[in-house]
Amino acid sequence: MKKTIIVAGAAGEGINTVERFIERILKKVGYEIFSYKNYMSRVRGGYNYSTIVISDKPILSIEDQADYFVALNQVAYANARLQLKEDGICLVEGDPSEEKENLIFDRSLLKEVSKSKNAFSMAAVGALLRVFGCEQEVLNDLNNSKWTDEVNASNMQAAVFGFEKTQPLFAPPENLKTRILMGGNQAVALGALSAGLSFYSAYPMAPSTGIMTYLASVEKEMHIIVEQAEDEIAGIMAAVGASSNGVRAMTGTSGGGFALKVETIGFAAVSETPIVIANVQRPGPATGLPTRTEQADLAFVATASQGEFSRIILAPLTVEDAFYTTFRAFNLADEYQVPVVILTDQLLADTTQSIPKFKTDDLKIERHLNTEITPDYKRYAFDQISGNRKYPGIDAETLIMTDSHVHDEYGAVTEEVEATLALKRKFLKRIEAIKKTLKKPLFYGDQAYETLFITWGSTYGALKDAVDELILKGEKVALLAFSDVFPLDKEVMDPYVSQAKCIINVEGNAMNQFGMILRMETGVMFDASINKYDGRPFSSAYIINEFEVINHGKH
Amino acid sequence: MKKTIIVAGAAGEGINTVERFIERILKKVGYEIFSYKNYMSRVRGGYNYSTIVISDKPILSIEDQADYFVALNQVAYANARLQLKEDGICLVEGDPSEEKENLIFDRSLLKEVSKSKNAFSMAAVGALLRVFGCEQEVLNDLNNSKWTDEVNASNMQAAVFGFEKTQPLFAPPENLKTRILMGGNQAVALGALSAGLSFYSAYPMAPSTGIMTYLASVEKEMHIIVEQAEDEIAGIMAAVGASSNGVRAMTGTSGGGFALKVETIGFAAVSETPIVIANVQRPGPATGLPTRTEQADLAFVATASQGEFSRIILAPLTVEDAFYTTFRAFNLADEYQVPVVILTDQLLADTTQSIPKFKTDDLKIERHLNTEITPDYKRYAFDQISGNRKYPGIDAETLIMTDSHVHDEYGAVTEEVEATLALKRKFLKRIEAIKKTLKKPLFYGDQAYETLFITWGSTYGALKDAVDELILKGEKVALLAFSDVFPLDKEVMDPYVSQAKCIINVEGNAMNQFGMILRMETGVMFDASINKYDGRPFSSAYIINEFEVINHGKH
Amino acid sequence: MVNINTTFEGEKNKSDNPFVTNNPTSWCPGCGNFSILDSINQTLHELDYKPQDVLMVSGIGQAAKLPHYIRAHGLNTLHGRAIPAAMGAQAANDTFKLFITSGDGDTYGEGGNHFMHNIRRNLDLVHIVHDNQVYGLTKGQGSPTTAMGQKTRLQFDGMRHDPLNPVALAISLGCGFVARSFSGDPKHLKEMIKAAMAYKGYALIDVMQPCVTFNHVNTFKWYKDRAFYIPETHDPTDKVRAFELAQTFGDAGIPMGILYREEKSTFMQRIPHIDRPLIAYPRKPSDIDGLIDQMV
Amino acid sequence: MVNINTTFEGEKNKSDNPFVTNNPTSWCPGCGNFSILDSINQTLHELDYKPQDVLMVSGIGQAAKLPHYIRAHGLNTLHGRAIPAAMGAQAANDTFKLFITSGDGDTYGEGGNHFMHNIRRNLDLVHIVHDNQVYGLTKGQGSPTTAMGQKTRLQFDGMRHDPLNPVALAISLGCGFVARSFSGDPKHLKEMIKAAMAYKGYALIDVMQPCVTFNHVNTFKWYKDRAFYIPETHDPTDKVRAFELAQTFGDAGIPMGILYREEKSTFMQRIPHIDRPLIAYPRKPSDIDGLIDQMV
Ligand SMILES: Cc1ncc(C[n+]2csc(CCOP(=O)(O)OP(=O)(O)O)c2C)c(N)n1
Ligand SMILES: Cc1ncc(C[n+]2csc(CCOP(=O)(O)OP(=O)(O)O)c2C)c(N)n1
Ligand code: SF4
Ligand code: SF4
Ligand SMILES: [Mg+2]
Ligand SMILES: [Mg+2]
Repeated sequence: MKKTIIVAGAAGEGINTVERFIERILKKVGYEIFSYKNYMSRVRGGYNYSTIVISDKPILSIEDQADYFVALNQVAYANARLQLKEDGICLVEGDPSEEKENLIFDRSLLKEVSKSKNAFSMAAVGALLRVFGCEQEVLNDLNNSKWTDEVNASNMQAAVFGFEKTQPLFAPPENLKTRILMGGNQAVALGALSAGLSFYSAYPMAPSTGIMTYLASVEKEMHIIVEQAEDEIAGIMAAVGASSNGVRAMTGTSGGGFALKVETIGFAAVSETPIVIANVQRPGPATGLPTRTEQADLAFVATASQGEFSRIILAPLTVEDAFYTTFRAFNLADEYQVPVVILTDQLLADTTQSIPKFKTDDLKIERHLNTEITPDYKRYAFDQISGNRKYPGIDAETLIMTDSHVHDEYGAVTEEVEATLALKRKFLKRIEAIKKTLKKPLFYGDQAYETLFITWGSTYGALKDAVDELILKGEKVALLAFSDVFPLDKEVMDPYVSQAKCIINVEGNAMNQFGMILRMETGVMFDASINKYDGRPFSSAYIINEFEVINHGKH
Repeated sequence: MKKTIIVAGAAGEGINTVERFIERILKKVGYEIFSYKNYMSRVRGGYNYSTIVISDKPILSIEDQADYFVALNQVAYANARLQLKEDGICLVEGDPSEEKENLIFDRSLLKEVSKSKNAFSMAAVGALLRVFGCEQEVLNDLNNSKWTDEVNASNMQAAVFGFEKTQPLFAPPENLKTRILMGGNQAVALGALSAGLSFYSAYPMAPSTGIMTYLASVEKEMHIIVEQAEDEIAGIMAAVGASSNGVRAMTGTSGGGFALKVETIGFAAVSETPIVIANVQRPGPATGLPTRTEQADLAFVATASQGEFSRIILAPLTVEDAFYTTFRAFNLADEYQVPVVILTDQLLADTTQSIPKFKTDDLKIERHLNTEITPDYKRYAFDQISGNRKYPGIDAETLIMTDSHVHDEYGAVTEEVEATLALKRKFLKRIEAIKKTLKKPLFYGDQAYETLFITWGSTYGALKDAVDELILKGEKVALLAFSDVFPLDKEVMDPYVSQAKCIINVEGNAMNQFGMILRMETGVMFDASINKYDGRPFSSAYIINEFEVINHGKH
Repeated sequence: MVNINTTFEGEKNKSDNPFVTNNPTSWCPGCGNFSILDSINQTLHELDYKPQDVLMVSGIGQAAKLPHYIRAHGLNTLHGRAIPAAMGAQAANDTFKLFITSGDGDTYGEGGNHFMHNIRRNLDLVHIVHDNQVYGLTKGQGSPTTAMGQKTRLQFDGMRHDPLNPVALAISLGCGFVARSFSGDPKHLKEMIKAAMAYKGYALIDVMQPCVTFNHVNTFKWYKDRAFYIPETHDPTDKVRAFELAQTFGDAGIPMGILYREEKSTFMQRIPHIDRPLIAYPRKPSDIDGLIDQMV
Repeated sequence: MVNINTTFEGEKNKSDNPFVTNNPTSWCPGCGNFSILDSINQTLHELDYKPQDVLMVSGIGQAAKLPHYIRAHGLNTLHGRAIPAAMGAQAANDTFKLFITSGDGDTYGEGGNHFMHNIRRNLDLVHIVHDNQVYGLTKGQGSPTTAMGQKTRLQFDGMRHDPLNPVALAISLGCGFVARSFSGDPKHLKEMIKAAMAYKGYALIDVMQPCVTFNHVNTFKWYKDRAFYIPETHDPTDKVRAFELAQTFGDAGIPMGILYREEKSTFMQRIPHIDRPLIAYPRKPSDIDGLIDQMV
């Protein structure tokens, strides 16, 4: 069972509230949830919608078309048919006199029942909860502590009205009641916190702001400092400054803000100061589409900043993975004393998903420090590929110089040929060491695959759902999903290429950035590609369709 | 005939003056000149030197070891033997009592002859000019209008003293007296001026500052505006602002400053505002080696800024090419309304070379504008790959919106799927059009080559000299030098690959950035590479040596 | 305070005002931005400007969308970067009446360095800062002008930075026209825009602009209750007095009007070798021949 | 002016001063930077600091090389970026005595935005600006403090921008300790450094520093002839008077000493939930379990 609800209306009309109530309660009664916000770059008005997929099995992507469509205004109602499946149902407020389809909530009746200005949306919530088999008592959860009792009471009346208007069609599965609802930005923030993040400084920028907002909301509880910087340059430089004094520090932004951090990334690299940077991608170039999604910053991030040095790019595959990958990012940054970029996107940021509780028992913070008093300590020893780090104050004696030039092993500026070569060779060796440490790609699908899909980051979700469906249809397909996208090990593709009759690269951009890097690093060419670059996320249906076009082309 | 002079000493001791006198006069009497400054990131003191190669045939690279070494101080003297050929001669000031080698200028005698504090260096100039067969009258040119008559007179006395100390060994060739002495930064500046540059705004940064300084020095004469910006972001944004109002505009910097310009490059791209940006590379990461050379920003520049768009990167091969390539840059920027990066480096910037006068007759400024009154003009027509540009005020009627978002054909912000796709597809088409327009690589060498060297930018100089020498040695070698390095046409390598038994990539970095892009774009792999990344430029001797190591490895 | 007009008073002559568009805005109903837009529209129309004479430059933010809502030339750049873009635009062609319309975050936050240094250049333009003391477009974080201790959608326990005093800052930088106005008083605002347009040089108008969605402290009423017109006795040419007056803000009252005025040469006047718009110089490749000949 | 000491007066007790290094500098002989370095060295030694207690932060420039010439912890960042690096460093561990030593271009030019906003944060540090009114390391371009009309190695016909008045600017931003000193008067300079170190909050010392190589206008003599000690009658707590005094510069005389002083809570004091150095909090993955449990 898998059903999709779309809640549509204008910014400020309460889409998020409806979404949150539905998600929270249906998760609580045992459903799996996967939802995504599709919204415009504005504060009020416009046309926004949230897509909520509800199932008894884990889901990793949204569907473009809904079974239930809640139309919060007339524009939404006009769109309903385009976004509904053929047998889908539209929930809408109306006058009995008007010709409306499907489930109409009589405006005057509603007014009688509830004084809430959100009467219709609350009624829709009630109606849907019953459809999914909830007992009436769950409506007690439709409380928002930020609202007055009066508002909560009239909301409840409307919900009851809606509840009574429908019949249960589905029964909640009996499994996963200890799951948590999690968004991608929040998962990154929690991953960082579990890794011991102490300092986060950033400048607001959609769709990354949620990381900072969540961290700020727990600033006191977690004894951390969250600082809104004056600009993105300050955001990263302050984080590097904090890290140079020993705490785990992070910054986050989207592509335009990342652009401003580029010089400091090189500083972190040459000064060997660990730093974690989240780039939550949105479509560019420049201001682009501030609230939409794309995976088009990979090539940029992989080579950003002058000169040559070692860095790591991690692109979480799912909301859950965003937590564990961010945790890993900090250990890797400390181990190799390099910048680590967490490359997510608006899709992941604005996805909410039911997932298992994070297990923190198995996680281990590894700082790779040298806390002993070490005579003649060399902060930048040329043979030190990982670990052995000291920062000011770590012991009572050692003086630390953090420097941005080519320097000697102590950090003193030098222009000598030997030091220049030694520094560069150290970075090259470090890259090789990192390649061996990073996680191998995730393989999923038919072991006897003929077609191998390649993907990275959040596109994994829709692709995995597509692979499941294709296998059901009898196709011999599998996927290879990279979370650790850079640097790539030369041999990473070796176990997979010989078997594949056709390699299809799937990514959310037009230029196949990952596919090209893979080709550059491993020589493996893809035979075809499936791309999306309209600012909207992949759905499994889209991938299946494109796959069929490719296959058709071949026959 | 080819002889090398090195003038060495501390910053502030007059290396540049000696170099300039020698170059200017030897060029005037008919020699070919090629010189390069090797200097530290400091204002006074340290160890700096200029290498001047003098020949009767054009030369394109320096030699590491000199025939004549002018030691301006004791540190330089101590280095002399390391930088001299076995039979090389060191010119040095000394007391007859001290044990000094080679050509010693007696300090007390010099003091008698001249009161100049630069007596020794002027004497060395005089001595060398005679060695190269100059008549004594050329010493009259040893005047600097910025100095007093008195200083010039005592300098002359010292020069005569030196002149009389030596004998002519070489005779000036009788050819190229109308050549001009030109530096790489100046050539870029002149290329821009010939293209009609009106506005240059930048922030000082070695080794790019010379472009701005030269332009500022002719600001009045050329009726242009040269503006020192408050930072690099302002530098490029002001240039884009100026260009959006119709004038040809440019900015320049080195890698660290380029990093700060990255966001605005995306703005120029999405707003389709032509802009030319010089990145005069120095070694990174971060502050790196401020006054040294490297070719390690190519990958960075090729993908800098979020999202996907069209851009052009041109890397002049020589000082002369820097002029013509910069001229082309402006026409290309206007034709395709894209950012064009001129990627040079400290080697080219601090090279001075005798070259033929630039021929401006054959050059044509092509603005690709639409100056007609056009009803319903679409600034961003989705099918407009090149040309048809209007800017505010170009006609009395058309209103122009220059915008940084995804926009419709008029520049109005939109989030529509159709416009998003149309914009992206336009950029993709533009890239294909650009690929067909760009200059093919320069082929040079033995038509029956077995080894094909591949290079780009300023490394061409040393490689060409190496190829000449290797051919003389009987090797079957040739080179392919790319000035137009990005985007690369898929087919560009086709005519060359089948014949080559061995492809050797030669570039001034450790990671073979160009070789990797070439591989990514064309699939052509190089078999071996010759790299230099110690901050110092290639010499032909270095390349030949590495070539022999590679060849040896194969046997 | 007097004369609080509705934010839509301009509507009456919209029909014959060539600057007015029918473009839907993406501003929230009730936002102070509407009245700023109307005031600009009306002033330009009253002064008989044509859309072709005007160039509106902005960065990114709610305020910065304004160039899309007016019929004129537009240059909508990046967050924080309106000012250098305007500098280049003016250098290229100084025949346009140049406006910057941008937010407090855009101007004083991300763009702070450009603000400082272009006042020093004395660009000739009218810079209207929609100062809602909040980041609107990114949904309610504190801006440089948000008061210390004020709670926001990000600063849950209140701001921890001293607020920036933009008018005192501008005076200290030598800005030659420093004024404050209020989106809730379009008559005054139009007056200020007119005075700023008449001034040759960098004319800053910091406009108090209620953000009805994200700033529930600095509301229309909050501004209205505190704002007062600067008394005629104030001598706007006295820099020290102006600085003193600029210290008054918040509960102590908010002075509205021209705080400081000083005549000085403008950006383009300081480049005397350019005697016409830069775009008007004819150029050809052989222009450099003279330079080359000097090098032989 | 009185008491112009040689720039090398500190040499005498170099041998037992743990801050003093034998590192060769890359400064020009006769440069004002030497005396600033000496004054810092001596002050720290006189106040009994240990190298391990001190963190010197800088950007890039001639002045910014200073951390390489002193025995202490160092953080030599990027051009213009010393201040945010210092902010992060202080957030992480506020037990060090924190200094920023950087040039006028670094601080007021490239780094201007950070200067503005970190004064608002009131970091607790001593910021020594080596103000030679020129870009030294890049060989002589005008800096934000170079006078209008002054010719440079880039501005062949003279500067076209009004010079920035750094002390007036700092006062307008609410900087709580604003002083000016002179590298040619190490006694005064040390006094200022001591006062700045004693002050809790952002302490700015703009130091007149002759650049013997590139600035032939603002020479040692030029400064010496114009500088005067601020009279005792000046009340440094009066912001308006301080602003007025700050207007005096150049031929009208250059006031040296503390122009403005105001006590206010510092950056870290404004974060009361952090009650020890951030680095001292123990952290483990399960710290988040409480947050997760709330989500079920
Ligand atoms: C480089 C960059 N950083 C951040 C953003 C995100 N951003 C857009 S508008 C804005 C702030 C808006 O505040 P303000 O300038 O006060 O304008 P308002 O929306 O309040 O009118 C921010 C941070 C961006 N677009 N670009
Ligand atoms: C991003 C960046 N831009 C420019 C430079 C080049 N640069 C180095 S120091 C400097 C200016 C130095 O002036 P100032 O800060 O006054 O220091 P001074 O050398 O005068 O002490 C500049 C422009 C750089 N290193 N990095
Ligand atoms: S968010 Fe605030 S400033 Fe932006 S449009 Fe809405 S009310 Fe106006
Ligand atoms: S260039 Fe000027 S500031 Fe730099 S060291 Fe030399 S004298 Fe000092
Ligand atoms: Mg605002
Ligand atoms: Mg300076």
